[in-house]
Amino acid sequence: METLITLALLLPLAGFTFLAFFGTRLPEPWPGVIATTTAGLSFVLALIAGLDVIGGGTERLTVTWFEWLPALGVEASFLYDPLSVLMTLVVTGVGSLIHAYSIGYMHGDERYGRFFAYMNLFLFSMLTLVTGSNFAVLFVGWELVGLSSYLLISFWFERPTAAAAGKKAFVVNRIGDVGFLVALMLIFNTFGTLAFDAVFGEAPAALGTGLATGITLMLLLGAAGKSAQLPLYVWLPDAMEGPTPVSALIHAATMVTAGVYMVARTGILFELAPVSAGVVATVGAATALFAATIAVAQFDIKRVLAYSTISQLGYMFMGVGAAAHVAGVFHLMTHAFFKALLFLGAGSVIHGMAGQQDMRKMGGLARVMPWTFATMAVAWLAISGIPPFAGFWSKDEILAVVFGRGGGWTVLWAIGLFTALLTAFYMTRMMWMTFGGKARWDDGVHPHESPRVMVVPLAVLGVLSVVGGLINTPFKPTLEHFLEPAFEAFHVHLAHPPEGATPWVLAFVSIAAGLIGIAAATARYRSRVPDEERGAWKLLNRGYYVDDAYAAAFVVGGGAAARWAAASFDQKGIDGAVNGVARLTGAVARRLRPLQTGFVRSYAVAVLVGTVGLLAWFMTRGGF
Amino acid sequence: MDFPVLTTLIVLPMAAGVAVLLLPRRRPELALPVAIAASLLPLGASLWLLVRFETGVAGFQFVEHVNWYEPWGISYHLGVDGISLLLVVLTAFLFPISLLASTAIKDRVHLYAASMLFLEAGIIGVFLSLDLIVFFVFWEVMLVPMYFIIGVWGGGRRVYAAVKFFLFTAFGSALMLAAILSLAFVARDQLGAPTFDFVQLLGVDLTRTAQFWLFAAFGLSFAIKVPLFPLHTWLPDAHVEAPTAGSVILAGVLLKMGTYGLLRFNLTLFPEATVDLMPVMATLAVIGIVYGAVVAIVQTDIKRLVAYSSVSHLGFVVLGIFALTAQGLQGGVIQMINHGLTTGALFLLVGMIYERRHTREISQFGGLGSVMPIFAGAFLFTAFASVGLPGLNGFVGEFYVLVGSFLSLPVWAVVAATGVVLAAVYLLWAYQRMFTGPVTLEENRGLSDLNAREIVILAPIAALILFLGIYPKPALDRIEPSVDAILQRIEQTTDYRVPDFGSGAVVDLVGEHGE
Amino acid sequence: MSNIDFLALGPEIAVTAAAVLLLMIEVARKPSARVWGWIAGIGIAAALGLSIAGWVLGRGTDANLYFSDMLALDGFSAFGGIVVFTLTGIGLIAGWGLVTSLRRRGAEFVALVLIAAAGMHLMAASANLIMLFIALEVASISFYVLAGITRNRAADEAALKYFLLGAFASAVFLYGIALVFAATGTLSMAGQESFLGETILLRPGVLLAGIALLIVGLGFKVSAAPFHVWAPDVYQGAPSGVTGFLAAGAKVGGFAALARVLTVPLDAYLDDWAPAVAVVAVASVVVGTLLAIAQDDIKRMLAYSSVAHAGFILLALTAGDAGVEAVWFYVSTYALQVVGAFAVVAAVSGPDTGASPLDSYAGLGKRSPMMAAGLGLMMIAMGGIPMTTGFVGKLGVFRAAIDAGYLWAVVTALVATVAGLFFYLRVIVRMYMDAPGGDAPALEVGRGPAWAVGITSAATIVLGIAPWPLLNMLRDALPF
Amino acid sequence: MDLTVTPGWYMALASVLFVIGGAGLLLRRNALVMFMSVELMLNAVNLTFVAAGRELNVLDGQISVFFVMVVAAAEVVVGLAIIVAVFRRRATASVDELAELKG
Repeated sequence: METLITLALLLPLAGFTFLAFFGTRLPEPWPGVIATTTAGLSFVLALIAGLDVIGGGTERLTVTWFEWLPALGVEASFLYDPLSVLMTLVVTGVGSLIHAYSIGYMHGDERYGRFFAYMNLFLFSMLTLVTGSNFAVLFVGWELVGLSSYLLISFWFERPTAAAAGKKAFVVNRIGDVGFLVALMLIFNTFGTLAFDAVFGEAPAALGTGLATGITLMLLLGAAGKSAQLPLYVWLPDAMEGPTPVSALIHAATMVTAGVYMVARTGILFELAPVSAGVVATVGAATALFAATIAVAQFDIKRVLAYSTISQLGYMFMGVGAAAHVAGVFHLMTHAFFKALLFLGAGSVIHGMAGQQDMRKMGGLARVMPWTFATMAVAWLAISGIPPFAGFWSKDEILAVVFGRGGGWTVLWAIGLFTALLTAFYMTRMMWMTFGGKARWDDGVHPHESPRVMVVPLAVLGVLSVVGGLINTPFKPTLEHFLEPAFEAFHVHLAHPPEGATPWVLAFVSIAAGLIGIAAATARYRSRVPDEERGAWKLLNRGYYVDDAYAAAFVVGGGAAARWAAASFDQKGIDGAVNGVARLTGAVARRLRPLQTGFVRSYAVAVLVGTVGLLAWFMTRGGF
Repeated sequence: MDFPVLTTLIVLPMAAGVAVLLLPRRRPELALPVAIAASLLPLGASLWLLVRFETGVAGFQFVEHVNWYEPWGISYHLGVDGISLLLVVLTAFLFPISLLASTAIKDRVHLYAASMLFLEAGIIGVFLSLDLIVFFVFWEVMLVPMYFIIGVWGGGRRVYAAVKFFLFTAFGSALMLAAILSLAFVARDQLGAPTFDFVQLLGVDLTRTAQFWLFAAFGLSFAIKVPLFPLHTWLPDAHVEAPTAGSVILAGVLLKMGTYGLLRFNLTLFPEATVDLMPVMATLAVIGIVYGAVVAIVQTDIKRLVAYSSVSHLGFVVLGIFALTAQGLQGGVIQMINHGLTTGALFLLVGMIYERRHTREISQFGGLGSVMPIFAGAFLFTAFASVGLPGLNGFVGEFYVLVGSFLSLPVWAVVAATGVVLAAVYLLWAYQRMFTGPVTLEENRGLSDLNAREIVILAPIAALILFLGIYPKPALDRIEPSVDAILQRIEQTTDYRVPDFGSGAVVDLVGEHGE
Repeated sequence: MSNIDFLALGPEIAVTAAAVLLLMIEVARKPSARVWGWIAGIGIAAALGLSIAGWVLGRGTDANLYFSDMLALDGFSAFGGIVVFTLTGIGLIAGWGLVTSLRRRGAEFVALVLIAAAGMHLMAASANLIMLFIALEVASISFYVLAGITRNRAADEAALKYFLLGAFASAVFLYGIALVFAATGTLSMAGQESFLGETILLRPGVLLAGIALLIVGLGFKVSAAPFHVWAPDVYQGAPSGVTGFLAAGAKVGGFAALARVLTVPLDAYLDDWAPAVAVVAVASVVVGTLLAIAQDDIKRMLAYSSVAHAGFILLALTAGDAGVEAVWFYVSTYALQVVGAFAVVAAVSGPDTGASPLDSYAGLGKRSPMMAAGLGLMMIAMGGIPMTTGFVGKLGVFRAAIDAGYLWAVVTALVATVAGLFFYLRVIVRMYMDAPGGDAPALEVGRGPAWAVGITSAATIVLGIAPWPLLNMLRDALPF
Repeated sequence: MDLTVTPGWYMALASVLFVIGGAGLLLRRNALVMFMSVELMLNAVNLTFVAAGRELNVLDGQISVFFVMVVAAAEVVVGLAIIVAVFRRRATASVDELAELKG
């Protein structure tokens, strides 16, 4: 089994290495085929190994490769417990589909081989992240997915916007990483180790609330960076500059959920720090609402989905913040299905529209792209929370748990509910603007359905979006039973939805919210595209001008400060002092030169002065 | 006596330098190949040393000890331990590479190649000397070849830069010499005979005040070399004006002489002062980390940018050293190696583009990624190593330093961690401006990608970057005992205790470590 | 007189005889310059050989005083002889171009050099203050003439200034001798030593004033500030072919005399004169360094630098006996550096000219690699960079001064050393880093300067890396 | 009142002469006069030697004077030669005219 896990990890890495060196020389579609094969094989191997865990034969497997950082007791070692199994399967499963899809989508790109190399690198990184058995290996994966994300966002680096977006993503993520790093330092300082087993094992007994709060808030900062939560979400909308499969895989299905995974993984620490858990949930709720309102006013199809992703990630944060880790991870999984589907669908649309992303220039595509439309419609219902589609079950469970916590959590629940309404609204808006109504295409654009290699993954994901939710219904919580041992092993107490009739009521309320949203949007957008470019719409469209504010503060303000430091302080101040000493010495030397007058009699005076001086000294020693 | 491998390491490049000078002047094309071939000999010797080095031993190995002039207490005493071992290997490794990267030098090649070889001998001597005077001799004498390399084969303001480099460093060493001499007389009063022998000096008791002043004198000299804020302004000038190989050596090994000195001498000879001044040094280090990075962001000259990044990275090394924890010290040492590799590689890359375009202004580039894909890839790889991406070498050192310094100096460590963000900003922004976007200037359109020679130059460094990132254990295992010995000595001679992590220990973020 | 030992006077006899012979043959036969060279060479070689013989016999032993305690034959004087005659030989080789350019007066020149050498050695060997005065005058008067030997405007001015100030300083020095004599009742250094060692003077004023004046007189010779004022003008005005000899010779003779006078008869008053010497030393280092920075003629620069070096050497004397070893090492190796450096100056600017602007060195690295390398090495050595004798010399000097408790003086001197590097480096900048204007032709270098530069460079490096033969020797070169 | 002229008086006189000589050197411009001042200083020292020798009852003082006189004579020879050489070239004996080397 251990070998299988090792292989599952290393296959994508091997794929990356091979393609990085030889990818450019292989003709299309071979790089894609190779990359898809490694991804698929990796999925199969993970599944076989996972079945062992799922089947209950062993609850967890650990693979240790070598000692990595001896002084920190860190080994390159991997943990395969139910939570990692689930994450691994989602990552490799969805990943394989998207790899396959990309074979068609990236057709004709001049750096075809490079793309698949990067995709495989991402897979390897993400697998490292979700299987690492200690914080350090987790952090390795954490950073490497950041690298892959950077490479893939700026894949079309000839576009200045793409290059800028990649850098922005990496830098903003790094801000979060500072938090993560500080958390790691605190953890090592407290426990003397970074291994999950030891840390989580000792935490309940050894960790005070204050310290736990400190650690978890720092972890949250890291998670907020990676999972695009307030206030570090700004990179994700820009990340849509990358090729659409990248958006689907990295910026919707997998990488951005790493924060959720991390909070769930470190659940015990958050349990010991109720304040932090509350902060997590609050950040999640706030982000969910905030991003949903922005999504309402976007015209770029991918930006709608990007803000939607941020919003959905907020849900997951709400869930894990409320200690509903299973619900959070469950939503992570269903979201991976339907959001990947939405992105791939959007990609298919963009592909068909020859690169057009503005929904105002679409419309009426349902007829031309039936498969795309059908699969996206499934995803639309799933995200809108309509049963029995996948999104309903997971979102509903989160909201139920949050409601069940009572007190202030009720407010969060209300926000979540309103966000559900908004979600349904903007998704419906997107569907109508894209597929419904009249065609508003530019001249010369001839939309067409995508090739089979792209449609098949859509269909598979469509199926998963329908049935994926059934894995964990209140009637048969299979996933919960499966995941529970993983949390129990780390002493986490899971929060559950309230018992009795309440869940039913809550479910109906949220279905109603979804339906209201759908209805409202249908009414507004069914037949026309209203003018939404002024007033509050404009404010929402520009994302409350947060980006501009950040730019003003950090890019303009910070830039000015840095320029001052470099030009004035460093060059004129410090170096000026250094050169000043040199110049002063030179000036003194030049001032002294005239003393050597050239007149022999003044020289004699100098000798005389010296003589008198020496005599005076000796007089003080003895006197006459 | 065993084969004097350490002396061989010093003498080989020196003899090679003389040999190069004696080559017929009518055949300048011979000088560089001969020098490259000759520089492989010390590399071989250093690898032999690496293989024969006994891992897990704290003390000095391969020791050579001959009296130089007994009445003054000077002895030719060489030895290598886990700290110096890797630095020696790094030095011997970087020289053939830098020489290979020097084909652009056409003027007085003999002198150039000889200067490089003399420089190598001097640097290796610094790392191997266990007698303070011999150490000082190498420390100071290596300024001369470096001065020539910058001053003769450098850029437009080369004379200014060379003289500044020389005087700045010499100023520091002047006070160090006074301190060394004073130390020898204290030793005479206690041991009966004056001695400059490092090992013997460890047995000398110094008052707290004496330690303070001696620490200050040694420390100033080393801090200038590191360079520690605010003594860093010679560095950008020297780097920018130096020819490529000069920059590589300057950043790769020369700066390490400063941090090595702090570690080898300040920490062991003046433990009480070390403990007293720990916050001061750490503060300067942290200021350097942040300040160097901030200033690097807005540089318009790529070489200057990399130079300021060195200020930032070396800050990590100093922070690690003055964290006075096992992790911090190990991190500091490994970070020296890592910085040598990554920044060396960055300077090589900058040199390669400079040879093609004769400019280093970032604004003169743009869109190179599509013109020179291999070059772009190599640059990005190195940049990420420098940024501290896990899996590449830069991370290991930074992580050790951060975790290690957090144990004793939590606030400093947290501030230092922000350097991680800034590093990403300056390097990736520079990459963005140089390599991405459309090709804006006609001159850049026809640039040729890296040739075989250049790939041969970069490949070994890249391999080491990867190896040390993934499996640093062999290196760390060799460092560990020596570093532990230093800490033990500090604990034995002062009331400082290396802060231990403990279950439930509340971290006092005010910065007072638990006693 | 039973204790007459002509070995003590042997070197003087050898060079003086050579000088006299040379002048006589010149008058009688008008031989070619080559003959002068042979005669001078044999004389110097004989003097050197006799000094070595004296070293073998006299080193390490206690007072070997001859001629009624007028002369000492001890390690100190023998070593002084070795240094002086080596120096004279190299100096003559380096400046041989000057000899030929003087035509018939070249014989005078060579004879004067030989007589000056005799005077310099006597300065190291004198065991009596009046003897010392005579020795000093023999050397000085020769120097005055040598400085003006070319009889051009600059040389005239240099010679007259040197003469007037030198005579003034000699008078002061002589007055110092008289006062010491008045206080101790003897002119013999040995006598003074035992008198001052056994007697506590109730009113030491006369003696102390005498010491002050002795320091002034000898400080003038070694060009310590503020008695250095003559040096820049003389260095610059004197023909380049002889400046090195003048500069080095004055230093060697002056410091030999100073070391013996201060550490033998006046040893008991160390606490009184050492602080004064330290102050003079620091003043010399600072003034010399600062003024050297502002120079644009290499000879003036070297003059001020020699002021600074005088300061460094004086530092060692603050340690009394214990510093003599360092003084010897420094002054002997520095003398070689000076001779080497001026050999290059003579080659670049011509042996018979005075001025040697720094600008004329531009591109010397290409015009004459060997001369440039030699001068560069000398600059580095004078800057105190290791692996040259300059470093070992400074090391010894600073050791001695720190041991004597003058850390403040050492630190000041060290900082000044760094400032001093500025102008040494500037010479290297000119030679290697500034392009020569236009196509400067390769520099024709005669065999004389080439040999002089070669020998001094080799000595500077070899003794810089392996100084212990010389250092071991110096332990036997202490005054009686 | 004791009017005996002790050797101490001679020494005092000598010091006064010495200072006068020094002052002459500083104040006069003519090279010849300056040189004469130096001679005066030397003779002041001679007086000191003689007085001290007499006081201490040793002959060294008196003998020294002969040496000094010889040396002074040699100095005169060379000094006058130099002065004359300068005078012939520049037609002046004022040392203030000789200030080309400076700085």
